[in-house]
Formats: sequence, C-alpha cells, structure tokens
Amino acid sequence: MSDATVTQRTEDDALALQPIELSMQGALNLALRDALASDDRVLVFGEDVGVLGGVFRVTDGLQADFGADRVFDTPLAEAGIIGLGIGLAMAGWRPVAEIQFDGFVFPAYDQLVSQAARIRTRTRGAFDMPLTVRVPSFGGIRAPELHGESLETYFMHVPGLKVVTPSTPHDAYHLLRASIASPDPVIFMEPKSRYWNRGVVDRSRPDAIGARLVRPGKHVTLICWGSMVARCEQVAELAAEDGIEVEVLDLRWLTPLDEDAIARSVEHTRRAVIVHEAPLTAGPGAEIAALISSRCFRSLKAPVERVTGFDVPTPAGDLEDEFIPNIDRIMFGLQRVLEFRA
Amino acid sequence: MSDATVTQRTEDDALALQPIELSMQGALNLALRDALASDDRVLVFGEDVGVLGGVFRVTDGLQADFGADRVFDTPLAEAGIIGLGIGLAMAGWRPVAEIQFDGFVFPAYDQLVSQAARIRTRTRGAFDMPLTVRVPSFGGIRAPELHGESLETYFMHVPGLKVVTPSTPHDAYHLLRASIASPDPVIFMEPKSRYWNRGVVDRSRPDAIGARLVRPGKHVTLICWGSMVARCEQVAELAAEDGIEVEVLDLRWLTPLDEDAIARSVEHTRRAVIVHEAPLTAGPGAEIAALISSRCFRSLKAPVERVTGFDVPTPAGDLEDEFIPNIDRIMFGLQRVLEFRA
Amino acid sequence: MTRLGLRNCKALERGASVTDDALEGDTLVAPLNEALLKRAYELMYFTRLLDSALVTWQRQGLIPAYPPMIGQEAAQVGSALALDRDRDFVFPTYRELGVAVAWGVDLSGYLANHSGHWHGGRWNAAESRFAPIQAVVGGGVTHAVGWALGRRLDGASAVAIAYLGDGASSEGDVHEAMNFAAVLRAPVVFFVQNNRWSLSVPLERQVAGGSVAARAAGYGIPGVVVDGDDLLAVYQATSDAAAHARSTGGPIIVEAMTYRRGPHATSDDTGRYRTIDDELSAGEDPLDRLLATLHEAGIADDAWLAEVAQNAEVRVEELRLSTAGTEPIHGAEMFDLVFAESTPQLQRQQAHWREESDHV
Amino acid sequence: MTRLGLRNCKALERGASVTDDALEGDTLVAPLNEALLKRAYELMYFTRLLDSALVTWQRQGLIPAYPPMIGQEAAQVGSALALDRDRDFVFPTYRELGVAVAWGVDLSGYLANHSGHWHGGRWNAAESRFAPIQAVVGGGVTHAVGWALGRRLDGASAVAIAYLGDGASSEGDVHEAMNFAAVLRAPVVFFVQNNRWSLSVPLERQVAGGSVAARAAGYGIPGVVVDGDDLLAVYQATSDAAAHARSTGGPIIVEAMTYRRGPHATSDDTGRYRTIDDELSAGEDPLDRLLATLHEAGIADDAWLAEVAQNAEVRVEELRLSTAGTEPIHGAEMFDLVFAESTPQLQRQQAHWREESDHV
Ligand SMILES: Cc1ncc(C[n+]2csc(CCOP(=O)(O)OP(=O)(O)O)c2C)c(N)n1
Ligand SMILES: Cc1ncc(C[n+]2csc(CCOP(=O)(O)OP(=O)(O)O)c2C)c(N)n1
Ligand SMILES: [Mg+2]
Ligand SMILES: [Mg+2]
Repeated sequence: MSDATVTQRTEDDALALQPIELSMQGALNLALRDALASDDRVLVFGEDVGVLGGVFRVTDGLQADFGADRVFDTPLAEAGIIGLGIGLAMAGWRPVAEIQFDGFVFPAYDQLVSQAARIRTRTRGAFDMPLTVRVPSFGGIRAPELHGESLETYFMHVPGLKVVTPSTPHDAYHLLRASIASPDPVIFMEPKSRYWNRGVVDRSRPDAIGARLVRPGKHVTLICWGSMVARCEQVAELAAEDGIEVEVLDLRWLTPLDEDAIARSVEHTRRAVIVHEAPLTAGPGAEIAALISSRCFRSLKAPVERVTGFDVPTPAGDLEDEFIPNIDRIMFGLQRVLEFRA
Repeated sequence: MSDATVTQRTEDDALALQPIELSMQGALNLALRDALASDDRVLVFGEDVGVLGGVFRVTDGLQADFGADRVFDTPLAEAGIIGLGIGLAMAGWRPVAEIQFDGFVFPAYDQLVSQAARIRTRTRGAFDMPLTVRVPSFGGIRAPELHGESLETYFMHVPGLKVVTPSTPHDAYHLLRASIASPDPVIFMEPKSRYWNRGVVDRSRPDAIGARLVRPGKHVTLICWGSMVARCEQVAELAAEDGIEVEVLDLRWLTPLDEDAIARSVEHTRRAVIVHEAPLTAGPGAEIAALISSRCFRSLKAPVERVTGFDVPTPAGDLEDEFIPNIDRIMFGLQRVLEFRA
Repeated sequence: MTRLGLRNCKALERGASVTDDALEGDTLVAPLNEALLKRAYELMYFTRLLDSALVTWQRQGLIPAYPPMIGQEAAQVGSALALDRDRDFVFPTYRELGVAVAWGVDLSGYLANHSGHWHGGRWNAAESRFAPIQAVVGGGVTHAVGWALGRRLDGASAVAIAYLGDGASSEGDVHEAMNFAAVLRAPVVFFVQNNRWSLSVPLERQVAGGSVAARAAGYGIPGVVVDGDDLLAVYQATSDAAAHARSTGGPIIVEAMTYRRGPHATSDDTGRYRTIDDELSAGEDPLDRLLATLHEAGIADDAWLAEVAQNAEVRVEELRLSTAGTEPIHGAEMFDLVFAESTPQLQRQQAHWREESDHV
Repeated sequence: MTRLGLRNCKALERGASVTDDALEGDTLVAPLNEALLKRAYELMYFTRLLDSALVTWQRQGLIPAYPPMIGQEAAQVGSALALDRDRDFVFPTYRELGVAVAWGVDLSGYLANHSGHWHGGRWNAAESRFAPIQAVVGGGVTHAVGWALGRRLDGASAVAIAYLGDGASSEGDVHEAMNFAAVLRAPVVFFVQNNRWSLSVPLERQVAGGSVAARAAGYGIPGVVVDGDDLLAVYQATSDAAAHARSTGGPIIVEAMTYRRGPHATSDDTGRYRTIDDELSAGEDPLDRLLATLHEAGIADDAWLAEVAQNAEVRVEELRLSTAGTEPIHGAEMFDLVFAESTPQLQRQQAHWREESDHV
C-alpha cells in the first residue's frame, strides 16, 4: 500500500468519524452498518429486516449494501430466529437478531433463557455466544397490545444474559457496537419512543461502560434508563426551578448493574427515586431499591421510591399515558422522598 | 333420598374429613381427586398425567377413576398445553394443566404471559380464566438441567397471574383446592424436594389465605416459602439454642404478596432475612426486600439480607448443594443482620 | 386434496399435494341460495366500504392505525357465513373486519381496538362467540383447539374456526395446535388466509412448500385449498369443512388463496418491497367476481345495488360518528380487570394513580 | 417417499404418504464395506454393554439417573457412521449414547452429564463437533439449522444432524426448525428416532398421522422412513440424506422406526403404561440382526466376536472406574462460566459462597 493510500484512508476515516447529528434510529443503523463493514462475521436477520429495512427502518439499506446472505429476512417465528442465532454463533458467526416488538420476545423466551444464556456454561466455555438481540421496547407510541411492553425484569433475572438500553443517539451507537462485540448474549432494548429524537453521535468517543451521569445534583437521585431518561431530565429541570437539585443517572446496563455508580450517587444525595415503565411488582426497580436500601442503609434519609407502570397488563394507546410514569407522578415521587421525615 | 341415605352420607363425609397423614404428593393427589369429584367441570391434563399418573405420581389413579375425558395425556408441547387450557376455560371448563418440570414452562411462557394472564382484561371481563398450572418446582432432587429451576420472579412480575407454593401437605391440599376454585389463572409451584415428606391433612380446616406464621420469634424474621420452609425451621431451631428467637414466615402466595403479614412481623422483629433458591438479581427477594425497606423504613435495624441462589445457571446435581441456600449460609445471613450496627 | 373454485389462483399451480383420505363424514350443506348470495354481497360491499373508510379515518387522525383487509372480503365473509353463530366460535387475528361484519359483532366495539380504546376490542366476546382481536401472530390458534375440545366433551356439535395467515403458519404454536387437534380430536376449522404476504415477506420466503393445507396430510387430517376470492367456493369449502369437523369431531385445514391488496397496515409502505407487477398478480377483485355471478344469475338489479350502497354508506357514517364520539374508557378500568377481585397492591396503586395524575 | 430396509416395522403400515419429489442431487455413497460393517457391530456391541452397565451403575448408586437407549443401537450407530466427523456436527438429545460412541466423543466426559457432574456433559463440544446433551425436548433442533446455515454461508459443504424423538416432533420449535431449514436452505438431516414412545405416551397419541417424515412433503423437502433397527438400512438412508443435504444445501427428514425397549429412564416404571405385548411388538433385536448379516456374509468368526466382547468389557470397566473416580467439578466454576468475564456481582457472590459454605 502506498503512503498516499494510507494518508487518504486516514483522512477518510477521520472524516467518517466526525461527529454527526442523527436520530437514534439513524445512529442504530450506522452502528449496524459499521459493524457489518468492520467484521465480516456479523449477520443481521429477523422478520422484515431485509428488503423492508425493519418496521422502524433501523436496518434500512443494509441488505442492499451487504447482500442478502448477511442481512436477511426469516420466516415469522421467534423461537426459530433465536435458535438460528445460537446455531450461527456456534458456527463462528456474530449474529444480530431482531425481535420485531417487545411482546414477541415471549415465543422465543425458552431459546433465550434455557439456551442462549446457558451455552457457555453448558459447554464449559467451549463456545462463546456473541448473540445480540435487538428488541424495540417500551411504550409511548400508541401501538397495539404487546407492542409496548417493558421487559427488563424478564431479562435481568436470567443468569447469562446482558441487558442494555440507550437513551441518546450517541449511546445507541456505542452501546450497540459494544453489544455486537460482546462474546456474551446481549439483549439490546431500543426505546421506540426515542427513535426519532436527534442528537450528536461522535464515533471517535466510545462510551459504553456502566451508567452515565446525565445531570449532577445533590438533593435526590433520579434513576432511569431508556425511554424514561428524557422525561427525568425534564423533571430535574422543573425541580430546579423550585431550588431542588436532582441528580439524574441513566443506568444504561441493567445487567450487569453499575452498582457503584448507583451507590456513589445515593450516598451523596441520600435519597433516590427509580423510574420505569414496567409494572411495579418484581420490576427492575425492585432490585435497584433493594440494592440501595442495603448498600446505602446508613445514609438513606427516606425510603427509596419507585415510580413505575402499574401491576396491570400494559394498556391500549388511549390509556397509555395513565400507565407510563408521567411528570406529575415523578414529581410526587420526588416530593415523597424529599418530605419524608424519619 | 331417604333419611337413612342422608345420614349415611353425612357420616361418610365426616369420616372422609377426618385428618389423615399424607405425603405432600398424596395430599396433592387427594386435592385433585376431591376437586374432580366435587366439580364436574374440572379437567386434569398434561404430559404423562393420564395413564402414568405423572412423573411424581401426583395424578396417580385419577384417569382410572374419572375417565380419560377428564384426565388425559396431551402431546409433548407446552404452549399447546397452556393454549388448550385457555380454550377449555373459555368453553366453561376448569382446567388443571401440568407442566412436567419448571424448566419447561418457558416454551409455554408466551401463552401464560401474553394470553392466560390477559384474557380477563382483553375481554373486559367477559371471560374468567380459571386455569391452574401445576409446576413441579425448585431443586434438591439431583435432577438433570432445567429440572430444578425456581421461577417465582418469572411469574410474580406478570400482571394477571397468581402464584402460590405450599410447604406442607396440609397447605398443599388447601392451596391447590383454592387455586382450582380461583376464577383467575394460578401458577401452583410444587416443591419437588418436599413431595415425600408427610404431615397431617385436615380437610375440615381450610386455610388458604395469605402467609402462614410458622414459628413466632422476636429477634429476626426469616421469610421463606415452598422448599425452603423446612430448612428455615431447622435454622430457627439451631438459632434458638443460642438464644436467638427467629420468627419464620411462610409466604405461600407470591402473588398477591401478604404485605401486611410481612410488615407486621418485621415491625416486630426489626430485622429480616429472605431465603430463596432462585438467583439473587431481580429474584423474588428483591421485591420483598424493597417492600420491607420501604414499609419498615423507620423500624428496620439492619439492611434486609437475601440468602439465595447465585446469579448462575442452576447447576447440576453435584453442585446443587453449593447453589441452594444451606443452613450455614442462612445462619451467616442471620448473623449479618443481628450483628449489624448502624 | 380437495380444490374448489380455482378460477384464478396462480399460487395453486405450485403443487401442494394434499390428500383427502381422511375427509369423511361430510354432509354437503345446501348451496348458497339466492337470498344468501345477496346477503354475502351486501356484507362484502359494506366491509369494503368500511375498510376503506378506516384507512381514511386513520389519515385524518381519527384512529391511530389500521390493518386493511381489502381483497380478502370473499375469504372472510364466505367463511363466516358458513359457520353457525349460535353454536360455533370464531378466533380471529387482527385483520378480520369482514369476519366480524358477517358474524354480526358489534362493530363500534370492534373498532375500539383500532381506535386505541381497548386492546382486543370492546364487544362481549363471550356473547358474540367471537374472541378478542389477537395481537400475537398465531397466538390464539391453540385456544380454538381447547374451546373445540371443550365443546366436544360437552357433547355439543360445535365447531371453532381459527383464522390465521400464511405468516402465522410458521409459528410453532400453529403446529402444536394442529397436532393437538388431530390427536385429541377437536372439531376445528383452521382457516388460513394465504394472502401471499406476511408484512414484507412473500409466500415463497415464508411457507416452505408453498401451501399450508399441504401440511394437513402430515397430520393425517384433510386439507383443502380454495380460491379465496371466490365467495361461492369459500362458502362451499368452509361449509363442508365445518360439516366434517361437526360430524367427525376432528379438525380440517382450509387454505383460502387470496392476496393482501393493501399495505400490511396504514403505516406500511409496500413500495419498499413489492412491485406493481406483484400487485397485479392479485387477479380479479372478489367483489367484482361476486357481482358478475349475481348479474349472470339475474338477481342483482340496479335498484337493489343502489340500496346496498346506500345502506352501507349510512352504516359507515354511523360508525364514524360512534368512533369519533366513543367515550374513552376510564383509566380506573385498568385496575379492575386484572383479577376477578382486586388485591391490596392494586388498590394502593389505584389510589396513587387517582391522586397523582390528571384524569378525564 | 423413500423406504429403506423395511423388514420389520409395523408402524409403517399406517400409511404415511411422503413424496420424494424434492429428493435430488443425491450421490449414492459407497455401501458399507466389510470393515465398516464390523466396525458398526463393534460400536453397537460396546454401546449395548455400556448402556446396560449404566443402568446397573444407577442401581448401585454410582450415578443418579440414566435414560437407556437399548434397542436404538442401529439407528444411532448407523446414522452417526454415515456422517463426517471432520466437518459435520451432531446436535443430540439426552438419549444418544450410541451416537456419542460412534462419533468418538470422550465418553467419560459424556457420562459426566448422567453422573450429575455437569449439565450438558464434560467433553469439548466445539472440538468434538458434538453439542452438549439437550435437556429441553426439541430445544436444540433450531441450533442445528443455524449451524448448518452458517457453514453453508461459509461455503463449506458441512451438514448438521439434529437428533429428535417422536415426542419432540410435537414441539413448536421442531416445526419452526424444519420450515426455517427449508426456506433459508440449511443442510440439516433431521434424524427422528421414532421409538414409538414419549415417556408413557404411545406414538398414536403423540404424532397425528403417525409419521414425522410424512410431514416433509408439507415443507416441500424429502422425507425418508427407514427401518431403524436395520443397521445397513439406517446407514444407507442417512448417507443418502447427508449427500442430499451436502449437495443441495437443503434439509431432509429421516425417520428411523425403532422401539424404546427400556424404560424412559431408570426411575421409570413401564409396567404402569405398557404391556408385555407392546414390548414384544419391538421385533427382533438390532444387534442380533446385524450379527445375522455378518454371519450370512461370513465375516464374523467366534474369535473376532470374543475379541469384540472382551474389548467392550475392558472399556466399560475403564469407564466405570473413571466415572467412580471423576474429580467433581469445583463449585467455583459455577461463577466462572456465566460470562466471558466475571462481573462485580458474580465476584461478590463468589466471595460470599467461598466464605460461607464448606467446599470439597
Ligand atoms: C408473534 C408475533 N410476531 C411478530 C408480529 C408482528 N407482525 C404482525 S402481523 C405480521 C405478519 C403476519 O403475516 P400473516 O400471518 O400472513 O397475516 P397477514 O398480515 O398477511 O394477515 C407480523 C410479522 C406479531 N404480531 N406477533
Ligand atoms: C420441553 C420439554 N418438555 C418435557 C420434557 C420432559 N421429557 C423428557 S423426555 C420426554 C419424552 C420425549 O419423547 P421423545 O421425543 O419421543 O424421545 P425419547 O424419550 O423417546 O427418546 C419428556 C416428556 C422435557 N425434557 N422437555
Ligand atoms: Mg399473510
Ligand atoms: Mg420417543
């Protein structure tokens, strides 16, 4: 290779790595594109991800650019999709499967829990399981039943699965790249309601480890992830008007939990509110609340609050706003912990 | 009917209701038998429950006595079994389905989560869903992989499912009768390791509501259910030798949780240890610990301890004892809460 | 294999080989009489109008989304008319407007699902003998088997009809359902609308072998392929199938070859995955075909047709008004229907909810 | 439908109708030569001895449980010998001792599963090209499809063989796997050991239509029924099937009709659900049948047979010793294999575990 070529290449790369403004959908598409380009063992498949480019267009154009062997549609069967991914991984590929909507993870659940999550253990490490499962997740888009579920618990409780969800385009890019690079199965939950929100993606600044401190504050910690982060930032903004300094922590990884980041923040603020869309009981907030209550036992000034979906089947569009934590409910949660007197 | 017949009947009934000593397996068999006899809408089905009488003989003799229309074998397909149960319930039957082992719930999980649990909501109450799903559960019998799983979380987080598990033959009888009588889907987890332990079943003393105080004590509450209750009683016995009075609470129902019983006990003892076989993270103990930490915030003298299975795939027989909470580990848990100084 | 009314069905040439060895006990039902033919046309006409209106209403923002069924009117109306509303039971998918119309389901209740008022719809599923809209592809097919078995055990000669698409046939649940129905003897008509698309995926990349009815032989049950755009053929095939299920107590597959002429749903852009040529392969419109039959038989004069059109328009307008004016369901109902009786947890959550959010 | 070596197979009379329209590209593999025949007999003999020994060891308390495969030696050894250990891959169930033997899997590692040392077994699954023991009925069949597709995409002419039982055929996963393999073109041999029982449930209450291979036609793929107790027939059918998969890149179903002569597992009591007459219907022992063939061909003298027996006994005794003496796996390994790298949570839990329990 001549020097000129190298220089050219480097300049292209540098150019390519300029920060760009993208929607989260665009960032995810770019991450898949870069993964496919940089590692020819990466495969992308699922229902309608090929020709159509996915119902949310996250895989738009990938089949055209990388061919129908690497980006392809499967028949309509979720267990088949995950089982296929497991076998592909065993054959040395790096599969990125899509389950079209959160609610349709369940037909594949056996393959995730009893198979994908256990291959490493079952084979005593003879096989890696670099399977990424992209799942458009959470509510907020007025979709039909089972198109707006929040499945954190269903994944967090499974030993052998990693679980992650981005809240910004930048994080979406880097977390998806990290998930695909992972030698372990990762459930990548994409917050549907944030697909079209834009932000700057800087590919030269990878950032995919642990939680992200979104906003520092000293009176109370708001713990959130995925679809709820933007709302929690709004709440923090509003609270600031009343002189309340809310620290907002975006967990990003639900497995493994960044316990140190959580504890550090709550040791500092001594109060915590957890916000999630999933139902309350045995929800993701249960583990986090239990953890804080234990690790910050001495410093905690009020019981940890959980502002969450209710213990009801996630309702239809018209009632969605009654179910998903809204600003009022989060505010009430803050108030409860701030006003609590032991 | 002549008076003589009536008197005879009454005497038979009285006789029939005499307390009897039975294994838990026998008590469950009797409960099914009584349910089949007293309500001709009850059906019992699953893999190998008919001719064979179930791999644990819980349905032994039922097909012979009630006929192959009411007690029958299905093909080997768990989604099919639960889907069948849903349809039978819609046709006015009261189905009692068996999933042969805990680990094989997952192929049916979609039918449980997205279907059975939601039929009432989806039809705005036009249909009850009196489906009971019996699941031989938990470890302790040196079984192969996926025959010793503890699935509480997987059920507790699902709005629309009730979840219960007995620890004694008496409870097994009454809780199963209550489950079958319930107009809502109930997951009935049978602790395999306790199938052959005997106890007195008194059918004239129904007791199926809420938690059960197994042993009163004032220094610390041990919270447990199903397979762990006997072990916790042993621990309490041992602790008593050191002058520590352990209160043992058998939750029985994981959904709905008997929060008042939990809070009452912990308000009194001011310390709590939760014991379960399921993995720690997002396990059933997370919800209970979060609950206690919140409701008993002022009185709690130490962080709630969770003595649980680890965040690893439930291991094989040889390592089972390393995974399931043993007496030593529970003792350490007690010690940690008792010695904690704020 | 039984093939009925195959006037215009390319897909059939691909050579499914279905045996009808097991097809026994059929009682041929009286062929469609004049009144029934006209009734079918009315229903199809109204269905078409309402289906198109729903697409418009979605564009106008009246409803959030809708999966059109244009082109499947003969398959849906023909099959529904062949069953007995007083004893049979329908297990629909999400694209069964024509079935709901022909079955007489309360349509404003039906539309509640597409309006985002209530998942599953807002009619009485038990009284209407029409299960809620099913969001999980293939998710309700095993329920049909359970229901049918349950009624057989009751000694009732009732049949369940399970609607499913070509895409649904790939789901494991559908296989389990068919095998269960055959082994346990459940009188189910598995009614496959093979509309040659599953969202963006064409039949040949979905159904190995090309035909769902061809799988019947593997279960030792009868399978029938029918021209799904021929109302008479669909009615006849489904009547025969129901009679078979009723008299033998066992299942049967009917595969109606049709075409999804519209997008998958209002949000879908078919231009991304199919060509005009694809769409032209749909063949003649099922409504036109039935109309031609009516004309041939000399039983449709202009006055009657005008009346049909007029009635349909009036009803569609009524539904527009009822849809626009439907009282939203009160949020409290979320909490009331989880269990037969509420729990302390739900009561507490409901109390919080009442205090902390604004409600209409 | 292709039927091979049907000497003694009642179940076949029930009339599965499988087409072999799609069976193309087959290269007939050289028939078993003398050396191979003798090798097959040795493997079957050894398998039988080890299988019986395992039942004894279970009774003696050496191992907790075991699912005997007695009677399935021809099906297992014949199919395994027909594949290529250097490029193909086996996806077994939990009853595949004969396959493991013929494939050359490290048997003391294999037995670790039945000894309760380690779920899935303790051999190197990647190097042996033999997936771990699968506890979920039907659970590994889709993996075979993925693996085979993956190798096809690599341009390798490698075949996956997925073992499954008659019972497994009822699971939705198996249907999804077959349809995927056909649609996506994955070179998989679905090798069904139809041993006429799924635990206590007989074939006729399990497999509607009576034959799994009969379902092949519905997927537009070839299906073959073979006398599973005839070593030659099994070998030939599986060789042909593998050649078909290798050359076309597509799947095929081979159904070996056999009989589960033993209990489902050592804990099982067959007297509760099947009669002596049932058991007699199993027909002639596959080992005896192969021995007769060897005798007919004049290639098995007493000295050789004695040597076969002697070698088998020595090896079984070695395995008894290794099984009795296997170092148990250290509990710490539980924590090491959850992820490629440990997490703080796992490290903390492991530390607790180390301090709070007694370990060997
Ligand atoms: C289990 C499941 N997976 C995926 C989806 C998303 N989805 C909805 S409809 C559809 C295509 C269905 O095709 P088909 O069964 O042929 O019915 P049609 O839409 O043609 O009426 C898909 C992929 C779903 N609703 N459920
Ligand atoms: C998903 C699942 N359901 C149930 C079981 C319990 N079980 C183990 S083997 C078996 C019967 C399997 O029959 P078949 O597939 O014919 O194989 P065979 O035992 O005859 O070799 C059952 C019901 C299981 N292991 N996995
Ligand atoms: Mg379709
Ligand atoms: Mg079998």
